[in-house]
Order: sequence, then C-alpha cells, then structure tokens
Amino acid sequence: MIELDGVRIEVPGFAVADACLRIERGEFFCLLGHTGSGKSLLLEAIAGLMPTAAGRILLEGRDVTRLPPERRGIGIVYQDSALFPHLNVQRNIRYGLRHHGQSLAQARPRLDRIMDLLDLKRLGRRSVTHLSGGERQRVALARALAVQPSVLLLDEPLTALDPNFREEVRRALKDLHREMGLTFLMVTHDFAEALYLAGRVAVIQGGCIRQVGATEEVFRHPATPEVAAFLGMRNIFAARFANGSARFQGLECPLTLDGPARDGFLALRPEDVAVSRTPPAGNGWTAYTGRVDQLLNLGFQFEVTVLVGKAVFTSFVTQRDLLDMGLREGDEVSVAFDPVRAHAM
Amino acid sequence: MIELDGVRIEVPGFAVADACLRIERGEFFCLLGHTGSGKSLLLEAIAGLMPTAAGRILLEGRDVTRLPPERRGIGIVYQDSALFPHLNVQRNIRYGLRHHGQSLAQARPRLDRIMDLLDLKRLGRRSVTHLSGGERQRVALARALAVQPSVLLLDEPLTALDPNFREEVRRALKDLHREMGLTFLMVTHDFAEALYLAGRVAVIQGGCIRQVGATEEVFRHPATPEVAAFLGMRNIFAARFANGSARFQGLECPLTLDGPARDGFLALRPEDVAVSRTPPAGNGWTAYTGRVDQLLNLGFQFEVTVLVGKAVFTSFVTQRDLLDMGLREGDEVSVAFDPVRAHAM
Amino acid sequence: MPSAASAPVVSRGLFHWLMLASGLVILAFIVLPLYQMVTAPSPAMMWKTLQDKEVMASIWLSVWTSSAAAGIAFVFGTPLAYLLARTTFPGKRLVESIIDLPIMIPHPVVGIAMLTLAGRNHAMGRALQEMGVRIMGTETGIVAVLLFVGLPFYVNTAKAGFEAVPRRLENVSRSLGAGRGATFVRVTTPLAWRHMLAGIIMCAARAVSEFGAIVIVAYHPMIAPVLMYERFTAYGLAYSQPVAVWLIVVCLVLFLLLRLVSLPREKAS
Amino acid sequence: MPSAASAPVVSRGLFHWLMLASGLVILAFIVLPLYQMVTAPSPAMMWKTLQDKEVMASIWLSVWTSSAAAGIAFVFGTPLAYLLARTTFPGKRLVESIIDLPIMIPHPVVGIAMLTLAGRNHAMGRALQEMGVRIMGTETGIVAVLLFVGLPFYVNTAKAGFEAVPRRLENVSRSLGAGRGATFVRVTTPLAWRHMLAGIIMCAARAVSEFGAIVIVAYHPMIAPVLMYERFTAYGLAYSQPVAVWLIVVCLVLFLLLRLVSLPREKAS
Repeated sequence: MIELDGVRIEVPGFAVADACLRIERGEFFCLLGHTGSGKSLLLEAIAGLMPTAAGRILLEGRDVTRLPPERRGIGIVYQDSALFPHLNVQRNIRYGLRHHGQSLAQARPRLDRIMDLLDLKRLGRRSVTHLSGGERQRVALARALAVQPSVLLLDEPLTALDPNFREEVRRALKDLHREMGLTFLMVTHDFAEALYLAGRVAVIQGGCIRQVGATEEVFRHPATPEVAAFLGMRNIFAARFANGSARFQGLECPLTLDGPARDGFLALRPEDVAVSRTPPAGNGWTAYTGRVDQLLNLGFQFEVTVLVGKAVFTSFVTQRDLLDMGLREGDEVSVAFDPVRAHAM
Repeated sequence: MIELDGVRIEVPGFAVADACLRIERGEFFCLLGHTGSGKSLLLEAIAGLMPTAAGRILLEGRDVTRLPPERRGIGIVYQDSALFPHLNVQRNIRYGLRHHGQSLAQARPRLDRIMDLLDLKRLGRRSVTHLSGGERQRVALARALAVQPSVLLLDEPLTALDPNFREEVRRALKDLHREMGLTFLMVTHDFAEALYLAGRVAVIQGGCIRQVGATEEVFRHPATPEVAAFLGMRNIFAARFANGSARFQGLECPLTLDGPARDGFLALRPEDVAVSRTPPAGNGWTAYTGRVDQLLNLGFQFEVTVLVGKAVFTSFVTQRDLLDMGLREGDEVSVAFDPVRAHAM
Repeated sequence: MPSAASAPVVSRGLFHWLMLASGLVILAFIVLPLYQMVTAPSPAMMWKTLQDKEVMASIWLSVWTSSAAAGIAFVFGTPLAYLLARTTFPGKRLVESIIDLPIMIPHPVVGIAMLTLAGRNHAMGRALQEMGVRIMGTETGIVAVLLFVGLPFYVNTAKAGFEAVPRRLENVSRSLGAGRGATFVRVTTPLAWRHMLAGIIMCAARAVSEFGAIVIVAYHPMIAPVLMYERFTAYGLAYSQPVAVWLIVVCLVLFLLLRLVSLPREKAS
Repeated sequence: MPSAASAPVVSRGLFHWLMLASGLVILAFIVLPLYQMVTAPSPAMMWKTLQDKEVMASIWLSVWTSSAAAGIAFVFGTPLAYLLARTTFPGKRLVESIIDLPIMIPHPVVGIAMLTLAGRNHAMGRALQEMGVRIMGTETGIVAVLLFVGLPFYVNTAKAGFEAVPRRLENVSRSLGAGRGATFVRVTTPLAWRHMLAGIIMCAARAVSEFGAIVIVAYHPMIAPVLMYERFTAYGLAYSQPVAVWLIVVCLVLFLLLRLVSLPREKAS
C-alpha cells in the first residue's frame, strides 16, 4: 500500500504540487504523464531518492518520508535496466540478499520461483553485457523481487525496448503481478501500456495529478480537455450541449445526452474521424464538408488537418489511402464520424 | 546531372558495391534505404568527402572522382543543418561567395531571390543558435544554393525535425526544386517523403542498389521481397501463380494475372489486412480464419499477428478498435483483404 | 525531466560526513602552506623586494621566456593537435604517448637531455653549435626547456578543442568552395579558439613553474624560480618568501585568465 | 552508418603536408633529446652506476616516497573525488580550482610554502614541531611535498572515474538495502577502479619527477633527481646521464603501467 499525503517536490524550475494518492495493496497502478510532467520525480520521492519539500509518504502504513532508500523496502526497475555490469546474472539477482540478512540457502526456494516465473534459469552465470533488452529487464525485475519488497516501482520499464522485447517484458510484468500479489507502481507516457497492464491509473500533468480512476474509465471519459489531449484526442471543441445535440464552432452534432443544457467540451480521437472524397451515406454518421489544410507525415501514416469553417479536424489516414484518394492540400473533402464516438466533457 | 559508374566505397566492415546510377539534370531523385544501407556513404562520395575504391563519379559530364569537395560545385544540406554557430544567418548564407570569386553586389539579386523563396528575409541578422528547426534547415538550404551548385545533396533533411517543421521544410524543398530547376539528390529512410517529393527513387540495401524507377511505380511494384519489406509490406509469401490465382502456404487467393504459371512472391501491406471477429461479407474480399498470435503495441496502434495455418499475417489495428473488439491473444478471428491490394512479384 | 542530476540526498549518514572530513583535510593541506607563505612577509619586505632590480629582472625573464615557449607551442603545436583530432593512423597512440612524455619525465632529466642534445660529441650537437645555437646558460636554452615541459599542455587542450568542432561544419565549408586551409581559418579556429587560448595559458603557466630542468641548463641568466632558490640557499627562508609571493601573484594572474577563458564555454554547454 | 568518423580525405593539399611537417618537428623535439641522452652512456658506465650504492639508495627513496604519497592521495583523495563527482554545492568551482593549484605553482614555491608551514614563527608550525613532525631534511617532508604536487592528478582522475558510474546503479543498490558505504564498496569502486588505479599511477609518476620543491625542503636524504643534480654540478654532464637513464627506466615502467591500465577501458567505450 502506498499513500501520498500532500507530497510536494521541488527541483530548480519545477515542482510537483500537493500530490495525494492512495494505492491499495496488490494493485497494478499506473502513473501516466508526458516527459517533464513530474511522474518520475514522484517515483523517486517514493523510492527515497528525491527529498520532499512537504507532505508524507506512507508505505504499508509506515511513514517513510525521512527514511533513506535502503530502509524503505521498495524495489525499483528503470527503463535502462541498470544492471550491475561487473556482476553476472546470478550475482545481480542475489545482490540484495546480504543486506536483508538472508542466507542464500534461506532465499533459494524464493529465488528459484522468481527465476522460473521470469524464465531466467538458463541465464544464471551469463555476463549481463551480452543480454538482449528483454532479458535485461527480466533480470532487473528478478533482482528487485529477490529482496521481497512491499512495493515494486517501475520507471518506464518498456520504453527503451525494441517492440519485440516489449511484448516479452509486458507479459512478464503481467504474470509477475498475478503470481506475486505485490503492489506495482508503474510510470509511463504510453497509455496503451497502462490499458494492457494497470487496473487504475492517475494522469499527471505539469506536476499536478489531474485524474485518478479505473483505466478504461479514464480512457473513455477523460475529465478535462488536457487529459483528453494526453490520451490521444486531437479534436477538442468547446461546445454547448442542449436538446440532444452539441453545438460547436457553428456546427451541430446529435448526441444522446440527458440533463439540462450546459457548456463543456466535445472531443474526438483522430482515428475516429474519417476523411473521404464523398460523404459516407446512410450509416448514421455525422459529416461536414471542409478543405484539406495540411498533410503531415507521421511515419507510416499521415495526419490530415481539415478546416470546416473555423473548426479544425484532425484525422489519421494511411499512406496507402492517401495515395488512392490522390489527396492534395486545398482539396475539398468530407470529414465524418460516428456520433457515439464523440466524448462530451 | 549525376552519373555513378561502378562506384565502390570501402569502410571497415562494410562496402558499397558497384553503384551505377544516372540522375538527369533538374530531377528530384531520392536514394532510399535503412540506416547502415550505405546511402549516406554514397552521398558523401558524390560530395568528395569519402574516397572511392573504384569507379567514376561524373557531375554534369565532368569526371570529379579525384577532385576535392571544394571544386565539385555541389551543395550539401545535412539532417542537423550544420549551420556555422559563430556566424549570423546572413553571414552563414554568404559564406561561400568569396570562394567563388563573387562580390556581394553581384550576388545580391540571386541571394534576394533565394531568401524570398525560403522566406528568410526577416531573419537576416539573427543568431543561428535561436532558430527553430525549420528555420535552421531553410538557412542551410539558402547557404548551399547561394553558390549556385549544379547539384544539391540532401542528407535526411527532414528526419531530425519536429513534425510541424517537417511540413514547412518539405514544402520549401518542393518550391525550391520547382523554381530553381536544379538537380536534387535526397537520401532518406522514409518512403513517404520520397512519395511526396521525388520523381524517381533508388532503393539501396546492404550497399547494393536494388531497384531504380519512378516513385509510384517502385511503391506499387517492388521488384524483390526485400524491397517490398522495406516499403512497409509485412505479409510476403512465396507463392505459385497459375490460372488466375495465387497459392501460398496451403491458401489460395484469386488474382487477375495473365501469362503462364510461375513462382514468385505475394505481398500485402499490413494496413491493407483487416482483422475482425466475423468475416466481411460480400465485398469481393478474400478472407481466412485464424488465431491471434501476438498483440504488439506500436505507439498509437497495435500490430496484430494472426496465424492462418502456417501463414503469418500482420495487420495494424488502432487502440480503439482493439478495445472495442476486446481482442486477446489466442482469439479466433478473420483476416481479410481486397485481392486488388495484393502484389505479385 | 528535472531529475536526479544534482539531487540532494534524503538523509546524510556517517559515510557522508567521513567524505566531507577527508575532503576538508585535503583542502587544508593545499591551502594552509600557501596561506602561511603569502602572509609571512611583512608589507615593507614585499615593497623592498619589488624594488630589487634582480628580482624584477628574473620575474620579467620568467614571464617572457614562458610566453615565448607558449607562442612556439601555439605555432608548431596547432597543426599537430589538429592532425591528432581529425585523423586516425596506425601508431596514433604511440604519438599521443610521446606528446605526454614531458609530463612524466623527472625535471632534472629534461635538463640533462637538453644539454645532451647540444653536446659536441655527436653530429646533431655539432650542427647546432655551428649554426650558433647554444643551449647552456642562454635564453635560447631556457625557452627550449620551457617549450619541452609546456608542449603537452597546449597540444592536449587544443586537440580537445578541435575534437569538439563537428566535422560536418568543415564538410559544409568545403562544399561551399573553401579549401582545407580556408576552412581551418574560417570555421575551425573561430570555434576552437577558446580551447586554444586555454592551452596557451596552461602551457605558459606550466613553463613559469619549471625549475628542475632550468637549473641544469641555465643557472644564469636567472629566472624567478632559480633566483628564489638562490636566495633560499644564500640567505634563508625569510628572504626567499617575498620572491615566492611575487611569483605566485604572476601565476595567479595567468590562472585567473585561464578560468575566465574556460568559464563561459562550460556555462554554455 | 559506418561513416565519416575517420574518413581519409580525397586529396591531400599543401595544408595537409604543412600539418604533417610541423607535427614531425614537434615529435623530433621531444624524442631526440631523450634518445641522445639514453644512448650517450656506455653499457659499462650504466652497469657501474647500477652498482653505485648511493644511486640505488636514491632511486629506492624516490620510489617509496612517491608510492607513499600516491597511497595517501588515494586514502584522502578518494572521498573528496567522490564528493566532487556526485554533489553540487555553491563554491564547487572554487574547490576544484584549489585542487588544481599545485599544478600551476612554481616548484620551489611549493617547497618554500611547505617549510613556512612547519616554521616556528606561528602557532601551526609550533604545534607540528611539538608533535614531532619535522619537514626540513626528513622523509616526512619529502612525502608531504610529493603529496602536494601529486594530489591533483589523483583527485581529477578518480573524479572522472566516479562521474562515469551511472548514478542509477547506486540508486538500485540502495533500493536493494545497501547503505551509502556498502554501495560505494560493492558498486562504485568495482566500476571505477580502473580510473582510480590510473590516478594513483599518475600521482606517483608526477611525484617521482619532482625536484624543485624537494631541493628546498630536503637536499638530504637524496632522492634520485637531487642526486642527479648533484652529480651534474660536481662531476659534469657525463656522470649525471647514467643516473638520469636509470630514473627514466623507472618512470617508463610507471608510464607503461598507466597505458596498460587505461587502454582496455578506452577500447571498450
């Protein structure tokens, strides 16, 4: 169990303000935020590697705010594994035992189980310098778990990995969490990872925790336009909701909303916005006619910006479709979306 | 005009073998390849910054193989702009004039035109250290063009830019090429850039030029499975073409092909493969039933691998669709594609 | 992320205080002797020393011979430093080791080696003598010795400066029509001058401090460290201290220049 | 991409040959005197010198006092180096400048400062004398001086070594239950020992080469550079050369050790 009670962290030019959070025992919790949002600072404060300017940190109900890291009973796994390069796999994993007053004989059954779970048996005496990215992360996990921490802190554990190894480590994380019943706190900027792994998430932006909740709930109903933008929604409009429809920027869209008229925001993911030469017919979609403002290459697909009056719609279109449509900037097109995909906030 | 005649370049552990290429005056030509394919070595050899082990390099019909870079009449623009940090924008642009025996007075009309085209007028005396990425690349372009090179060499000029600036520089490149009528040779790993900019492309892999041709032609009809893979096709199967259909891995797919039976390859882009719970009905698509083997997070979409017998199909699915389908590994699904999207090689 | 780069620790244990204590011992060990020496002579004594023609002449000799050595190191060392920064060749490590030799060789050995070179019992020495080059007891000899001990400091610093200039800038300059020489003057030098200047100053500072090699090659004319040594042996500690303090003042000026020159660059990076 | 890092140029112009020429001049300037000196004494002379008890005693004294200085630098310098590598604090630059001072100060000034410290005319000197610490003409004095001149070389090299150890490894070690001390012993030292050893060797090499400060503090007992100087003044160049050559052999061994120790690391990086 991790409790943050009004934690404030100050570094030159930035602060994490008044963080309150309660993570239950055995939860897989994700702290989501962009680079520079303060999510890693918070993790380091929980680990005891970053001093707090105010507030209290409790682990399993014990106030650890002033304790050094070695006395907090936490495990930490970094993005780059941070394996000890001068020790082999086995010695890396056993590193912490002596500081917890455990003999190898006592710990062996537990270590065997962890190494089994993480499929590390055959790596035992290998040098850590020749491991693959996925193997490195699994060794780092085993090393952290070997000393029976009450909390496992994961600092972007998947970010630096090749996509192939990412899957391997993600599965290991999921298995470990199920088998060990530990509290996992993971920090990441990738919502898809949270969706796959975490039961609950918190979104942190500019040093403030903006929203806390069940993962799918946060993804489906972001509380603010900022959170929505972070979660990949690009079409966010100030809107007025009334009489079963939303009015925004001079446009109208039917929505099945109850309650009195109110002001809020309407948001759409770019992948839910379709761009085509002719409006899609008879499927209940809302369609507007606009002009292509910009084609932006994003790697293997294009971001297409369409101006409808003053409203700017953003959509993702594959290279292939773009080529087939022969789309050029300035062309007149139809933007369409299924109203059930629109989020009202 | 650039002619490479059997050019060989050797560096420790790698060689570009026997490169032959003819780029016409005024063309926008793209050399496509992955990191480490040798494309930048070739560019540096043309610039005179890398010695050739064999072969000849001709610029505008003149053999420059043994000439130092300063006597080749080329312009070069790097990924990181490589602006002179101790000179302001104006002095960067005018840097080469004195080495071409031109006074500022003579050159001014030309410089004015270039700076107009590149929208650099207002930057004149600014320090180059405070420019945006797009501004930096535009200054680098102006500097290279100021000395009237016969050939402009571009080494991944868009790669290091933010997506926003990328569009700005890409447009500048297109405008410049149209206005100046120079030969542009660009090196890139991004096919989408080539598609937007280049008239013809060459694909280079492992130091060998694999295919040369008009851009859309190469994209639509890659000559070999390797080129197809480079161009983003992931589903490449050894196939036998006969009687208007292709047979591969025990599967069959109708194709409108003439000619006698032959062996070859069938390729599909992952974005052309649809994954769904139920097979799409009545649209002429070919559909197989298989099992989800792996879900791989690629950032804002997932790569879904489906096993149909022994054939492995790869498809891209958005986060959103994945969530709606509730797809899990091991699920039975339908993979479908429009046969006209299948490429026979 | 504004993270752990300089994070203060959460709690400071015994280990921390042990580190601090031994750090302070070392600083005291360096600062105390210098402080005691600088405060030992009375102001009157200092003033008197300043009017001593012999002292002033020796300090002046020290300064100009060191500057000359630094100047020669600049002229001949710059091309070598650039070559080492920009090319690889078999035996490069050996060359770098040779450049470092003068730092490691005992100082009187340097003097003896220099005298050996100018000796009459081999062809090279005779050739030098016929050209009128005399080492023993001449200013030429002093400059040669100071150049020998100062060279590595200039070459290594300038080399680091050249290595910090991106090769691509030079490539672009050449593509714009500037040859190798013009590129060096118009691009490389403006970007590396700070390192080059720092190297010149370090070279001069090292040269000013030399004594062991000089006392063998040229007891006369007397540079400041030799004069200080003579005062010490002839009149005792108290008479050598003021000369030492004045020499330190000169060194300090060099030293401050070095810090000033190297400071802005580090700030920018 | 296997690219321009060490690209040979397409054509070598005048500029290139100028660079090469001045590089060769410099190498010759460093190598020739040493070569002449090393080849000057006859083998018989070298052998006779080796049997000279006084020479051997002085070389041995040089070696052990230098080693002692390097050892002390290791013990006291390591915590300071670690502190400088891992923390930032106001005045850090000043501390770093103080550490560098001994490199810049003229050598006889170092000796004079050391003697001043031990002098009877202030409290500190009297305290030292009452504790039985004598500097003038003792081995204690020699070690103190050699420590003074060698310290910056150890501290700076060890600091660079500590800076190269990722802070995250230390963080992980602490999260695994190891305190600061245990982390230093089990993680930091094993990863930085190569730099620490190189620093010890550089410190020792610098100490062996010192003469100017020693000749002031302790003419007797005679370390090798002082003996060499005495032989030179008493008997002339030819009699000092064999001692110089033997001392160079000792330095060369240190120097080769340094290269061997620093070589694998650079290969790995």
